[in-house]
Amino acid sequence: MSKIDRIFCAGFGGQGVMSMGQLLAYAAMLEEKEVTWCPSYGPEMRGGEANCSVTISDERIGSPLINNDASVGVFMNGAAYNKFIGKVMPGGKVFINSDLIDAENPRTDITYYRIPVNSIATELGKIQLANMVMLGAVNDQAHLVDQDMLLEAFKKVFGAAKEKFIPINKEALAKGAEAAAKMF
Amino acid sequence: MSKIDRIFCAGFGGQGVMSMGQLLAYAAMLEEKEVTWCPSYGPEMRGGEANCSVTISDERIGSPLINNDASVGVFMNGAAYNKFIGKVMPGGKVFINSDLIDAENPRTDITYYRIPVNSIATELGKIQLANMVMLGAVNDQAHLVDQDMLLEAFKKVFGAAKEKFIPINKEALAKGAEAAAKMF
Amino acid sequence: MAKVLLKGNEAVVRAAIEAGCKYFFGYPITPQNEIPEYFSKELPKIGGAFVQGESEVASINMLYGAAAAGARAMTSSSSPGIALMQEGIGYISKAEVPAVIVNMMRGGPGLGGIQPSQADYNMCVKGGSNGDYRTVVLAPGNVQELVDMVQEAFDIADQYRILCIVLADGLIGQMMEPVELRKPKERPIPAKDWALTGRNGGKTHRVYNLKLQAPDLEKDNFDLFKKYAVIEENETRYEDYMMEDAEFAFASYGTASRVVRTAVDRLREEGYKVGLVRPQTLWPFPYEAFNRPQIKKYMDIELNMGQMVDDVVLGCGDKEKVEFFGHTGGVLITVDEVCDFAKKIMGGAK
Amino acid sequence: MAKVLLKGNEAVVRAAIEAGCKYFFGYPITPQNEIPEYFSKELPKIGGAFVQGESEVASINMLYGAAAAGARAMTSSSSPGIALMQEGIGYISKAEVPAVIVNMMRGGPGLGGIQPSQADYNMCVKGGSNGDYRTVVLAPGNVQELVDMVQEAFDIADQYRILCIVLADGLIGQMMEPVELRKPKERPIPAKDWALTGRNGGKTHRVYNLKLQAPDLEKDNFDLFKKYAVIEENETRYEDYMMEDAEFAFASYGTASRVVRTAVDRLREEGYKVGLVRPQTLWPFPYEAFNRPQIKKYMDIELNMGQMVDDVVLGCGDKEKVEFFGHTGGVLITVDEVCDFAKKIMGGAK
Amino acid sequence: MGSFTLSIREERCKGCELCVSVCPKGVLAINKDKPNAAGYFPASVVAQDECVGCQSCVRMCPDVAIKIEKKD
Amino acid sequence: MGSFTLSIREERCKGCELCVSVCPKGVLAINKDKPNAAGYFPASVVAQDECVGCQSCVRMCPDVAIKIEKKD
Amino acid sequence: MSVVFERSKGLTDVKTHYCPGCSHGIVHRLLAESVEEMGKLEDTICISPVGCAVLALDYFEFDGIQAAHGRAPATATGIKRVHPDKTVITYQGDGDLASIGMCEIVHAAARGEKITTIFINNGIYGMTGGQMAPTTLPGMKATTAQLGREVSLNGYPIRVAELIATLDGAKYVERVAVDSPADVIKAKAAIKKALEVQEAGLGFSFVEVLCACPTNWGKTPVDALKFVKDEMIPYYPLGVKKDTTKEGQ
Amino acid sequence: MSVVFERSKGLTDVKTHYCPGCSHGIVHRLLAESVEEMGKLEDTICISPVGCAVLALDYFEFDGIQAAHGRAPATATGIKRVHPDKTVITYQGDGDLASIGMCEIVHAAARGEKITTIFINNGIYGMTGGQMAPTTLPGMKATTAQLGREVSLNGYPIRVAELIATLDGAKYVERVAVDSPADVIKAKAAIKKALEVQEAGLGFSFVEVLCACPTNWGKTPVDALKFVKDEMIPYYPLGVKKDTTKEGQ
Ligand SMILES: Cc1ncc(C[n+]2csc(CCOP(=O)(O)OP(=O)(O)O)c2C)c(N)n1
Ligand SMILES: Cc1ncc(C[n+]2csc(CCOP(=O)(O)OP(=O)(O)O)c2C)c(N)n1
Ligand code: SF4
Ligand code: SF4
Ligand code: SF4
Ligand code: SF4
Ligand code: SF4
Ligand code: SF4
Ligand SMILES: [Mg+2]
Ligand SMILES: [Mg+2]
Repeated sequence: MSKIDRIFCAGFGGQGVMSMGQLLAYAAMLEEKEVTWCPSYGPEMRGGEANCSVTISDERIGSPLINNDASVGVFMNGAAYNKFIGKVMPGGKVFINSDLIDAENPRTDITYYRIPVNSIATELGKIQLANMVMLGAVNDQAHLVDQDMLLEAFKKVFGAAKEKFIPINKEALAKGAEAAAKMF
Repeated sequence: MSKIDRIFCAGFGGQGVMSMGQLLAYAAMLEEKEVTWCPSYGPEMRGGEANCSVTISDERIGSPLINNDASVGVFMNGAAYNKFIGKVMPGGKVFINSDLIDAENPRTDITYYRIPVNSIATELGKIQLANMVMLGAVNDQAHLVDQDMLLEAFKKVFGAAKEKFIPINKEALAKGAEAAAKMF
Repeated sequence: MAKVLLKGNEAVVRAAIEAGCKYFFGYPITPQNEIPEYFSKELPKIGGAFVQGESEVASINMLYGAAAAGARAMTSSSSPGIALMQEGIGYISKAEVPAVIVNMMRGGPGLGGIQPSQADYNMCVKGGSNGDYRTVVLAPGNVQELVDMVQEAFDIADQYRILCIVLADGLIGQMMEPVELRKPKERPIPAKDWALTGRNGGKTHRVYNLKLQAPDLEKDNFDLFKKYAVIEENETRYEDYMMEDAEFAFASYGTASRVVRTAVDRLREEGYKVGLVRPQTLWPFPYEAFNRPQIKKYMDIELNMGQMVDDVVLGCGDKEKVEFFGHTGGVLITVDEVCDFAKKIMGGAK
Repeated sequence: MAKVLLKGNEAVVRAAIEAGCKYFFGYPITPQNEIPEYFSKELPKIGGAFVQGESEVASINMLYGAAAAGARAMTSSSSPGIALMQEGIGYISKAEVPAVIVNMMRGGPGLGGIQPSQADYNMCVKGGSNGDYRTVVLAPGNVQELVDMVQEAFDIADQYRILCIVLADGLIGQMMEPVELRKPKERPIPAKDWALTGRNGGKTHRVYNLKLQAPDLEKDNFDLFKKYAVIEENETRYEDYMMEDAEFAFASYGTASRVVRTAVDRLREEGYKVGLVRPQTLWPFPYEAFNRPQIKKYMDIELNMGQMVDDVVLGCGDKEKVEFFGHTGGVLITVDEVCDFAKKIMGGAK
Repeated sequence: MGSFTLSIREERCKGCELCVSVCPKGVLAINKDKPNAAGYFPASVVAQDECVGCQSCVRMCPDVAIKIEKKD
Repeated sequence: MGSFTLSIREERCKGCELCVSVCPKGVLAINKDKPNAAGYFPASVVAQDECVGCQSCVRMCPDVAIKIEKKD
Repeated sequence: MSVVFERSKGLTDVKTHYCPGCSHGIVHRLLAESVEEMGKLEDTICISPVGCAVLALDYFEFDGIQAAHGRAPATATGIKRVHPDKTVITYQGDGDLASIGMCEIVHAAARGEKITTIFINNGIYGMTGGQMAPTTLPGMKATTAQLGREVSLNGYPIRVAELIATLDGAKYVERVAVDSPADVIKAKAAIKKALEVQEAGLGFSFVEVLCACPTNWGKTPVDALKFVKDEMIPYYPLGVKKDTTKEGQ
Repeated sequence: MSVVFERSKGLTDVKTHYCPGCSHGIVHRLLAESVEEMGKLEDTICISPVGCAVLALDYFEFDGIQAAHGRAPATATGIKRVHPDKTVITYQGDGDLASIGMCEIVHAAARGEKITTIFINNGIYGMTGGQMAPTTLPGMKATTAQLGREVSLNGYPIRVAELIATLDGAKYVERVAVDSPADVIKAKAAIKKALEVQEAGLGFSFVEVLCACPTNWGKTPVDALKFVKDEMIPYYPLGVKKDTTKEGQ
């Protein structure tokens, strides 16, 4: 069977969870992989939880949904972690925003990456970069796409107007990768 | 097979064609026969032709429609006669308002009754009685219901308010019957 | 009660009132205008209300309100008017408020024409609204049955908290037949403790249509379908005519089935072993009635392009066994046509 | 053209504009709001027009006008909104003006919920409006196919002068996938010499919906059904997956079919000889695709209570051969559930 | 002799009498003798010479059955 | 000491600040320290004694989270 | 001989299905003449309603379509957006426009849709046989108000022109009647003016025409027009309700 | 200690799903208090719309039903005819009432239906995420008018209270706002008065409430109410549009 990655990202509205998934999906597409990005569009009209499922594969993708078969779980806050940790399959990798998530009694069948993405982003001068820090960590450890491709994707998703932010985002990705690497 | 009468009445709006059929149907019902009365409700919003089909039977009635199997045809004006004479089955009886219908080249497979119902009604003092004159003729010759039952039906259909007209209607029925009988 | 000679549309009104219907909401449309007209005369006399809705959309939503308020209420219309009611039909079905609709069908699609038709089978039986739902569909074959079914429709609606459609072709509304208003069979009808009546010292009543959480909505739908299964079990109804020794069978309902009945008589006279299966409920559909191995062919006769065919095939399990003949757009079928068609199908078989 | 990552709803707009659609009429409803929103931004730029209809009823009748005027135009909505369009759908079908509707289905019945569903199969495929008519129904399985089908819908509509519905579940509208805007196959598209353009020195154009004389209406309907027969002949479409040696087959479309596809992969790994038949057109329905004697069971998987089941039975000719599994009300199915269900049906067979 | 000529297309006329009722000069009248093909008793010109060309009749005719010409 | 007692049901409060914005006496303020269970920073009473019982706050509170009592 | 009056070229030679004395015929003539006089026969599209005028498209020498009951303004909107340079007209009865179609007419007016609506107010549902319309006068009989409209039961008649005039997108609104030659002249002027407002691209224009339905009123045509004059006009005052053109200001 | 202000018994203790600062909550309170003060908690049936207030029935301590989008006045009519002695209220947004539901509200008013309508005009489709409503102000942004409403393209806003006031069956019509404590007091009085008009059996009563939708306006709650005051009130003048009660005459 071909390689297939299923990445589940969850957090609350405003943490950039949806665009994290979109950047990943876009980058994978640029690498000519098959890809799907599915939001959960909940009944909540505003705020509240946000999550998306990204599937990356060499072949045509069947189900774009993630039930309990995420190979990668990304959790930006505690509520999301508690609610959705079960979606990660045994052997999967889990990335948690350790600034907001304790994750006591962690599952033993998966690998944890605890990244203080809020702190790192704050250090970088903008808490809004937390999702990019996380993305850097995830991509570095889960080997999803070429790190540079994420910046290409950034251009496509956010357009010319936002290109000036590329350097700082690049740095965020790098910091995230660094932090994740340090863990092991 | 049980006895079944299919009576097709046609004329133009205002000639009392519909109520002729209804009286017949009502009377037959009072005699505990099965009966149906079907109007044609045409696209014409007003005026124009009027016709109805009455079926009287000892048994439950299947089709209430008359195609080419009317045992009795009643025609109050020329247009209706020309359009619908084909509905009468061979061996059937046809009653025509001879004041308004010439019926040249009559069909040879049916029996014609030419009743000057307009003239008779006018003699009776009310051209509106033409349909009752015709009804008298039809019922007398086609042996559909008891003649008195038609007057019972008249009471039911037109209500107490119109009961004072019973004598004159009775007379009209009688005159019609008489005229028809005279024909043979 | 003695018989009276009634026009189908007037009979609907008498039957409804007999069944305790005190509220009517409807919008004029040929060929059922006598229904609102009679109701407008009769309901005020009995302390009920007639409201001429500003449209069919308004009428169905008035019905939703009146029915949710616990009353026996109905609307009526004809084909394009019923199409406009589809959203409301879905709402009534979702909320499980018992209500009655009479559809006096005319030719379509679209504005179409005003002559009698049976072309709303798909819309009314298969479901013209969104989502998973069913409505009971009663198909009267004559005015007496129309009267009986209108009365029963109210009972069935109340017994199961379901929307009940009386689906008749325009001719049944226009024709007159002797009619007796008789009591329908007794049914267990639960109290409407869910109805909007004000709290009256008790709990608050709430009639929902929205379930934002998918699992809640799914549960509702599963419950609905459990109820539907009970209805299928209890309420499926059809009538056989000359079926004991039949080798060929017509499938037909409403006015078409009457023409067919006469055709059966005529064909029997000629020695053909032919009968008629007449569904009286279109949902639940009497699939079993068409599951008779001895029947060589089913001849489906409708006033449309063959909308019941699939159901007859599903019933008998063999599409090769089902043939269709019909007219559409308001043209009526004749006994001759039906006999000719049948003879072609039956060949020399007698 | 290079691929772009697009949300289904946005992709609809791009595809429609690519296909020459310059007019959109629609009313907000979740989960398809991005469609009117993108259209409102894009159409003025290309000299077209976006009108937010005051309702779905207005929107479908605006579409009727714009399409009768000869333009490529569309509307979109979701389940209860489509229910409100039923009368208009009948009018468009009767008048034979080519038009396109996108339905991003959500759970019903009634107001229901906003999560993805396939519960409008009956309404859209069997006919939610009055009278004898059909609409082409395309069922995309992913965003690329959504894009392709929206483009084709305009061509099919114009080729046959028919209403074309693109029937997708809400998830397809919400998810993103790489998409390429490619040209659909060339079709013979007749000139719209019947369209309302003003006389322009020629004859007067008239678009009718009423035929008061039943025989005229019948003739129209017969003509319609002749056309439908051609469409059934030419446009029926489905996709096989792993069907060459399959002994069991899933029947599924839209998002459900993707979950099923993954289930097929998994079951194949476990040695089960199972495949998937995915109807891409729901009308005309690919009955023949289910007529394979070697298949022991068809497993119909839908996001509803089993609305396609009858068609699969009609296709395979044996109701004993068809089993159903699904979720309703917006609950999605999982690969595990599908596999478990399939194994129960297939037993030990591998 | 009047200076206007009226012509009525009898086959279009439905005998509604509106023209008759508004003509100030009594130019028109319903012809109760012979119905037209559609069964209506049409209006006819009974006093042509009286016509003053005021056009009241044509303004009211729902069937646009009347034509007025002026003799030069 | 003021004669009114305000109590805010924090779990209902959504931190919209409408009460704060209309209070003429600065009695209320948003507590930026600790979000409530729903994640909102609720209003709190910071100058109880200043309250004049004008009810402006309760009139504007969309979540009807405030109660005012008067000390007898 | 010179022609003083003859049938407009905007009318086909098809005989209408209207009852004797029905006002629809008069208004058809006015509309056809207006379009002809404006030189727009080649460039006009008229939407027929569901109502007695459902066949109007057969009677005009310009393009036509039959809209769904009450939805003519929506259908007109679709057409006009596609052909902004054509004259688009809806011709609607009071059941069609004021009952089932109230939402569409209000919104077409509010949008300032550049179309013209001719509103035939005959106080009754003609085609379906005389049911109560939203414009049926108090006390007036209808088959669904057989003792006469009783406002406490059946509600109040709607003065549609006044209602439409409240909408900013409506640029010209007038009520006229066809009860007499003099009023017919004014009706014609109003219709033409409304079309000119459309031609000038100002926005929505609307002419309500008080009409007779002799058949369902159970009156002779002459008596029916007397009823228009004596009963309808007092309830529905004639005149310009709104005029945003230069002359109107 | 005596209570100066506390939660009305007309409100359940369920937390609302409304956004912070959403005006729906304020109007809910006013309605609940009015019904409570009139002693009608046992005898009231309120129809929730489709819109953000679709769940309103969960928030009131009286009977409730969710109507189809825009059809609350029709559903209310059905209920009121069955229970003429109950207080029947529709609570509707501007998409619900002024767009899709225009026909039903006009006709309920024209019929003089003895119901009360509370009309929440927040100039936007809240629930579906900020599309243009018939009441969106010129220049105001919406997701289907991203450069701001352009009247030549999107038509003109509708002043609903004024439109309803043209109808004879409407017996009490007022426009209020909830932008300030003073206006909230007036809003409460209007709602109560409208219910009293129903109670007295006079006919249809209608209160339009200018409200804020901070979320879709992209404003803080405080700024949103400032927008109501500075922008909405000038376009939609507050005040009684019609009052047929004795005091009103
Ligand atoms: C959806 C729908 N509802 C009802 C009808 C039936 N219908 C045909 S014409 C008409 C009313 C016509 O009245 P009006 O608009 O006043 O026109 P008039 O005939 O008086 O000119 C109605 C209700 C229909 N065809 N379609
Ligand atoms: C028939 C139908 N069309 C559309 C919708 C989608 N919808 C839900 S709420 C809404 C608009 C709500 O706006 P408004 O009435 O202004 O209420 P608000 O949310 O602003 O309070 C719409 C269009 C629906 N549920 N049903
Ligand atoms: S033009 Fe005037 S005077 Fe002449 S016939 Fe007509 S109405 Fe009479
Ligand atoms: S007005 Fe016209 S239709 Fe009427 S009677 Fe005169 S000519 Fe004939
Ligand atoms: S009652 Fe008045 S003074 Fe007291 S807290 Fe509320 S707004 Fe402030
Ligand atoms: S107004 Fe109410 S919800 Fe808003 S901050 Fe104050 S107490 Fe909290
Ligand atoms: S029914 Fe009335 S409106 Fe219709 S054609 Fe006859 S007179 Fe005219
Ligand atoms: S979206 Fe707007 S109207 Fe809806 S709850 Fe939020 S603020 Fe209120
Ligand atoms: Mg009318
Ligand atoms: Mg709103």
